[in-house]
Amino acid sequence: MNLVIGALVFWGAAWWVNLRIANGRGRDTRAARLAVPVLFGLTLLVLWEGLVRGLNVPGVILPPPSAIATRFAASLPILWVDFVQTFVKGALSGYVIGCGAAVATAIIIDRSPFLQRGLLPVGNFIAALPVIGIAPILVMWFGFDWQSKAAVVVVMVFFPMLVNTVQGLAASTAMQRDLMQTYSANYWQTLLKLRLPAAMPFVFNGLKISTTLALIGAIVAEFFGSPIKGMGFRISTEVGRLSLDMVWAEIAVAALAGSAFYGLVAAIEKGVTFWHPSQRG
Amino acid sequence: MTEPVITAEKLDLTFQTNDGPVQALRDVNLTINKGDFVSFIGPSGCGKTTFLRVIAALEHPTGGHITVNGMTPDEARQSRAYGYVFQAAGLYPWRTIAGNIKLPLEIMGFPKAEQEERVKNVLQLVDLEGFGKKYPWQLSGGMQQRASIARALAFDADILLMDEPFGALDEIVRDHLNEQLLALWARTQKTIGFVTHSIPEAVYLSTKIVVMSPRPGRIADVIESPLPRERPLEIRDTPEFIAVAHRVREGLRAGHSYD
Amino acid sequence: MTEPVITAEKLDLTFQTNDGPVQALRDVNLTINKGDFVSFIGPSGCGKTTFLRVIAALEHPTGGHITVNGMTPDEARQSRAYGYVFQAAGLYPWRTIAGNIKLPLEIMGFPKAEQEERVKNVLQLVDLEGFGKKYPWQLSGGMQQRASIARALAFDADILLMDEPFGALDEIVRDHLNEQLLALWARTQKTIGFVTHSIPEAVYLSTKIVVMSPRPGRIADVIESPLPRERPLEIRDTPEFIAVAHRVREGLRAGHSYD
Amino acid sequence: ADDLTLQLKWVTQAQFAGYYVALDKGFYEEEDLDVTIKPGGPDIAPTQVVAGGGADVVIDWMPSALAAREKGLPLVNIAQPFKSSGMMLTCRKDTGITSPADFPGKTLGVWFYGNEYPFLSWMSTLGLSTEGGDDGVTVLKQGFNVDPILQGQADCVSTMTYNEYWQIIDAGLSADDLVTFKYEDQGVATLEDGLYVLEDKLADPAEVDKLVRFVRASMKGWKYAEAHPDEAAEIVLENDETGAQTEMHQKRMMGEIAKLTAGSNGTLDPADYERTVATLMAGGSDPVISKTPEGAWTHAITDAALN
Amino acid sequence: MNRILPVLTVVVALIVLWYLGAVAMNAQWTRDQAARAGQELSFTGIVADTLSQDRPKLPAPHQVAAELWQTTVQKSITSKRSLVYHGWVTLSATLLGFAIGTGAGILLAVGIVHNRAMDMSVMPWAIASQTIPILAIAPMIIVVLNSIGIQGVLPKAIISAYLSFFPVVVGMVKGLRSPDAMQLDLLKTYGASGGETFRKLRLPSSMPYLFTSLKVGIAASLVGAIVGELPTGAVRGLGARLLSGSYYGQTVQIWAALIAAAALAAALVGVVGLIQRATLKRMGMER
Ligand SMILES: Nc1ncnc2c1ncn2[C@@H]1O[C@H](COP(=O)(O)OP(=O)(O)OP(=O)(O)O)[C@@H](O)[C@H]1O
Ligand SMILES: Nc1ncnc2c1ncn2[C@@H]1O[C@H](COP(=O)(O)OP(=O)(O)OP(=O)(O)O)[C@@H](O)[C@H]1O
Ligand SMILES: Cc1ncc(C[n+]2csc(CCO)c2C)c(N)n1
Ligand SMILES: [Mg+2]
Ligand SMILES: [Mg+2]
Repeated sequence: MNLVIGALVFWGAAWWVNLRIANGRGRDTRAARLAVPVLFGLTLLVLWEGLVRGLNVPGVILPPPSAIATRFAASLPILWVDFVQTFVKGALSGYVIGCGAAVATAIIIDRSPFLQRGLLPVGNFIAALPVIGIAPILVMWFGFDWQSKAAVVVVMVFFPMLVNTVQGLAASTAMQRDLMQTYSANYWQTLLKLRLPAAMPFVFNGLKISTTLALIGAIVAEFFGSPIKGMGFRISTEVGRLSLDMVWAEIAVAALAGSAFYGLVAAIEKGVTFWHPSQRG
Repeated sequence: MTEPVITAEKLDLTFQTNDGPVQALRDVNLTINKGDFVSFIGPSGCGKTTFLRVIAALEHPTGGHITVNGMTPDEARQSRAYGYVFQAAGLYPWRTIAGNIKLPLEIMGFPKAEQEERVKNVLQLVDLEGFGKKYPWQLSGGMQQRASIARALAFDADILLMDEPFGALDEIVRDHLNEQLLALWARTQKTIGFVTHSIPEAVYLSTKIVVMSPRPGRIADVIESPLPRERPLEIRDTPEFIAVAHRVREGLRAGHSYD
Repeated sequence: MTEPVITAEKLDLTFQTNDGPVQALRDVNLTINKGDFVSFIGPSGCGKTTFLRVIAALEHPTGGHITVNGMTPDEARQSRAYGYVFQAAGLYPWRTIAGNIKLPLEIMGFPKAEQEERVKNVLQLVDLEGFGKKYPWQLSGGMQQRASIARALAFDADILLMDEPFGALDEIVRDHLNEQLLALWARTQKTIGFVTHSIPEAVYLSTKIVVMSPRPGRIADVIESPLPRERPLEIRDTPEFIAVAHRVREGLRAGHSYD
Repeated sequence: ADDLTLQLKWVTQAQFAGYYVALDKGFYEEEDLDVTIKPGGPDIAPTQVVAGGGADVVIDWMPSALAAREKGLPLVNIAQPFKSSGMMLTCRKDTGITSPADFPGKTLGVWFYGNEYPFLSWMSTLGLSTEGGDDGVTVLKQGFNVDPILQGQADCVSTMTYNEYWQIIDAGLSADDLVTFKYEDQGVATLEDGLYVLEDKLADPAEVDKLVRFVRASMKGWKYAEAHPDEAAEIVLENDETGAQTEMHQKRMMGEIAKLTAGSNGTLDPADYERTVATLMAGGSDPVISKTPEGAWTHAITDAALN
Repeated sequence: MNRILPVLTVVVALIVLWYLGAVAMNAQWTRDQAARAGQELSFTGIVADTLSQDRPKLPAPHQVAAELWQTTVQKSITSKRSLVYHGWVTLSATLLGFAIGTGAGILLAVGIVHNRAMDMSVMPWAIASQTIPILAIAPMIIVVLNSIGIQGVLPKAIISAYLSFFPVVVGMVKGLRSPDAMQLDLLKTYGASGGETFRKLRLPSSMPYLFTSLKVGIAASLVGAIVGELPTGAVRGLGARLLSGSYYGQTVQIWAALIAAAALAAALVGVVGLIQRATLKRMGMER
């Protein structure tokens, strides 16, 4: 009980500190912007630890963060192997193929409003197919190794990416396009020098959404058959073995990798679309 | 000096919209000579922009006839006859000022060295030396508008078409740019078509003022300016200036409804 | 008629920005009397908007002293002293014209019946009877701007502050609204603070013209207009008008850099 | 009536016919029990459900129960309706496999999620690495169905005599196209579907009484099912809420299941238990359980229920 | 109207591709079977067989259509074999989860907009929370909720709420922040309170954003409900159909359930779209 109360007190104290920082003078500094969420995350962990220990929740239901951290540190080689299998081979390759194909498709159908009008609603329909249904099918088609995981990722990211790119290609203003016309610019010149750069904020929007989809898709696909490595494989087998600490260690890897991936794409976005008002701040 | 560059005869243009046809231009007849500075003035929706776009082959008339340098507007465009300046500067935010000015040069396939050369020249012409490496949003509105004029000048088009280029600027900056534009026109001897809402601006700049009236867009009056080509800002307080301004205002008032 | 409504003494205002402090106002001294129509004119960035915002308690000076009706601006705001009109009409698109005008009345807790009454009155005042049930985007720009003036008038504020209210409109519509504004001012005897970029507009409307100059924002000249309160549009072609305009232009030119 | 929740190891099918028969025929009611049967599935670990208090009794395989016990979850076997193991490895004949000696270099499909222990024990008895390579086997985590062998992605897949094997046959391969290796025959059989509860339940006489009644009624259900396989299959079908099971498949499954339950009256045979433990501990460097379990089973319930 | 023809064209093209794919992917099995039986098959024989297999690698469109027809129209809707019945089960969890997720999302957004500390601390973690594979933790959520006595549709709804709250938070924060400085200043000149600013300005301005994210959210909710069905024994609902089809290699059943799920998603998004148009129209924001 003391632990529970302790955790709650910590929570209150941390919240107070956060309020002070957030409303204080240095609130726009980089340090404050880092400290506040970190402190908040820390609070969540302390609360979790305190509740699990204080209420004697069995470790086979929900292990405390400390146990997860211990397990994490002890299992680095396995976690690494799983990470490579799922993230690098499955998610990343699927992400690149899926996003690349979507951009290419968007450019191809860009010249045909007819195709766009037809393809986008159908695309939205296909995008609504639940992964859990698609994954077993693709595992059956593409085998057990990372190829089928990449295929699932391709299917998941393709349509959000396509929709965003098509929207982006339409984002240049009529005036900007007219300007190109007064120069008698041809289709490719207009595409390269105007419409693609103007589309970048939208393209990156799609790329950002796709980062989380990619990782989740790759992990979920492993539930439906895999070699005996990979994050999804580990999660599903270790639940059955009641090694919940290992499961959470993998989830932590997923969350870290996913957030880092998102952060990386967001950073590239900042570099590429530096000119966009939303990036100029 | 009086050879015609643009001749429009019985020009009609009707847009097909969802709410039925909109007649934007009706029976427009006009001749613009080489070296003219022609202003178009008229209430909103009277077809000023549309007429400029027809000249630049961005719209095609549904009736009548127009020639530019003896060619059709489309052919004239192919031969790079137009520099077009829009109301908003419309610089591409992902290119530097120099990059923006280079844009038409790249498209028209000028050699790299010449591109640099021309960028340098026009930057000087519009008083923006040293700003080539800046991005558009780092410049004030007036500077952006000058850059967009530089962009239109860079490839030496015969005809400069400007659609309310200074509409978004404050009056002082506007006065200043007007002076500069006159100087530039004097130096380059270009033919200029200029759309504006401001009576003093039209009178101050033009050799010929075309007053238009709406619904459908027609030419209500064409005023040949009696003012000399040399025009200090003070000319605006002279009786000749005020007389011309008065005639323009009368022409406008005639065809105007207030909403 | 000469009791002071607004007095500013040695007003300073410095913004703290990421690039260091920006001094927007420096040593501003000004008295505005009841019933005055005061225009503020000056190049972009000279602090016109900032000064208006200080009066309305939207910014707080970092130095000096300002009173409104003998109170601080904050107190004056609590006592509903201000009607503020922004450059864009800024009507809420999800409310009808009547609903927009009702907005301040709802917030200030007027009884329902009185709200309707007042909406009716101000719609009449700005010549918009019959448009109460329309949505803003169903109206032209000029009509929207009139609605936003009606909104500011609805709760009978003593002081009307207008920040470039007609900046986005074309000259003819603008002339028309200027006439209406003068008529309205004559009828209601309000004190008006008016920001503009247009010299003719400032001269045509004001009893007092405040010319400002930038970096940091100071008052360069205060011109008491010799024009009568009755002002037909034609007054703009009179020598008195042209003289005042000339003085304003000189004042502006003095403190201006062209970017 | 006393409430009792039973968590199955897998979806509603004839594998669990005894319990459904007992429910349907009112055997539980006769014992004054109100039994809820929760179907399982690929995402459900019975051990975790019982740990979370979601069920009073769970059906699980002994390897997984013992492994959980070593993890600190005190599961106790209170009855063992299944005498023999139904697990086997089914291979395509055209892969050239005729005996376990042919396994090296082959790809084998295995169920995980707590079902992998018998296989791992077998491989370590054979001395085969599961990391692939020429002298080991490549292991795939087999999904829910037998597609890998049909699509040729695996040389062998795990099957149960009563279920997946017949799915392969139904899919169009004939028994002649296949080679099967029963765990029973390979001497690595481990006990399957047993009834498990948490240790602390056994300390409470009221709970013990409930369990006794439950086991008695369940075994009555099993014996009824063995005697009337077709009726039992019908009952299972009625209880299948997914509506995905077919009559033909369930009747055939019931026939196969009857063979596995035949030798048991519900009492755990300590010899079977010892054999299971020995198999699990034999796992070379990485055994499934590392020390002999204590108190992992009891006859207290079956003794009271069946005598 | 001018959308129908293009969509039909694309659908027809897709179906043609689908048939070709079915023939190509199922042919291997047909040939193997023939070889095993020692038969020679003509080309038409192969094509005919590939389009009528029991467990095809890719079922032909007409097989899926037939299955859909049988399991929707020809079965009583209370039957366990009726997709309508399973669809309803999923739908109820979806709607409950959507309601919870939307409510939580809006509350969180209000908190974020009005409290800087919340803004700075919650947003990064909300993003991180979406990188956690829900399918992995769904079983644990179910077990944990079970251990504190929560059963039935609620656990499913909570998983579905977890997926739908994020788009709502993001959209709503954007929406509540969409009023520009001028609109906010206007209310200040009236001396309006924070509550009035919220009711009269922020809330109405956020509506278009809210609806856009509700469309994303309801589709996510459906996915969540389907995921949530798996660890509860997968006995009822479209998720159960998908999974039991998967257990038994019933590809036709999987595809039918998949199409049904996508159709349900499309219908839900469509309904939200209709509500959006009606609401915005009433608010005068739809032109
Ligand atoms: N692409 C178009 N489709 C349909 N109608 C159009 C189109 N472009 C212009 N119009 C209509 O043609 C008429 C003339 O428009 P135009 O833009 O030439 O007016 P303008 O004189 O430039 O007005 P402004 O001063 O507001 O720029 C207007 O009624 C306008 O609504
Ligand atoms: N919130 C702010 N933070 C920092 N600097 C500001 C802020 N508001 C205004 N400034 C700066 O203060 C100076 C005066 O600005 P102000 O908006 O009052 O000018 P203005 O005369 O209204 O110009 P314009 O004619 O362009 O509207 C400018 O240099 C501007 O950049
Ligand atoms: C993902 C997955 N995990 C385990 C099993 C194995 N399993 C547990 S109980 C049982 C009896 C069923 O027929 C079987 C086969 C499976 N099939 N799929
Ligand atoms: Mg125009
Ligand atoms: Mg301003």
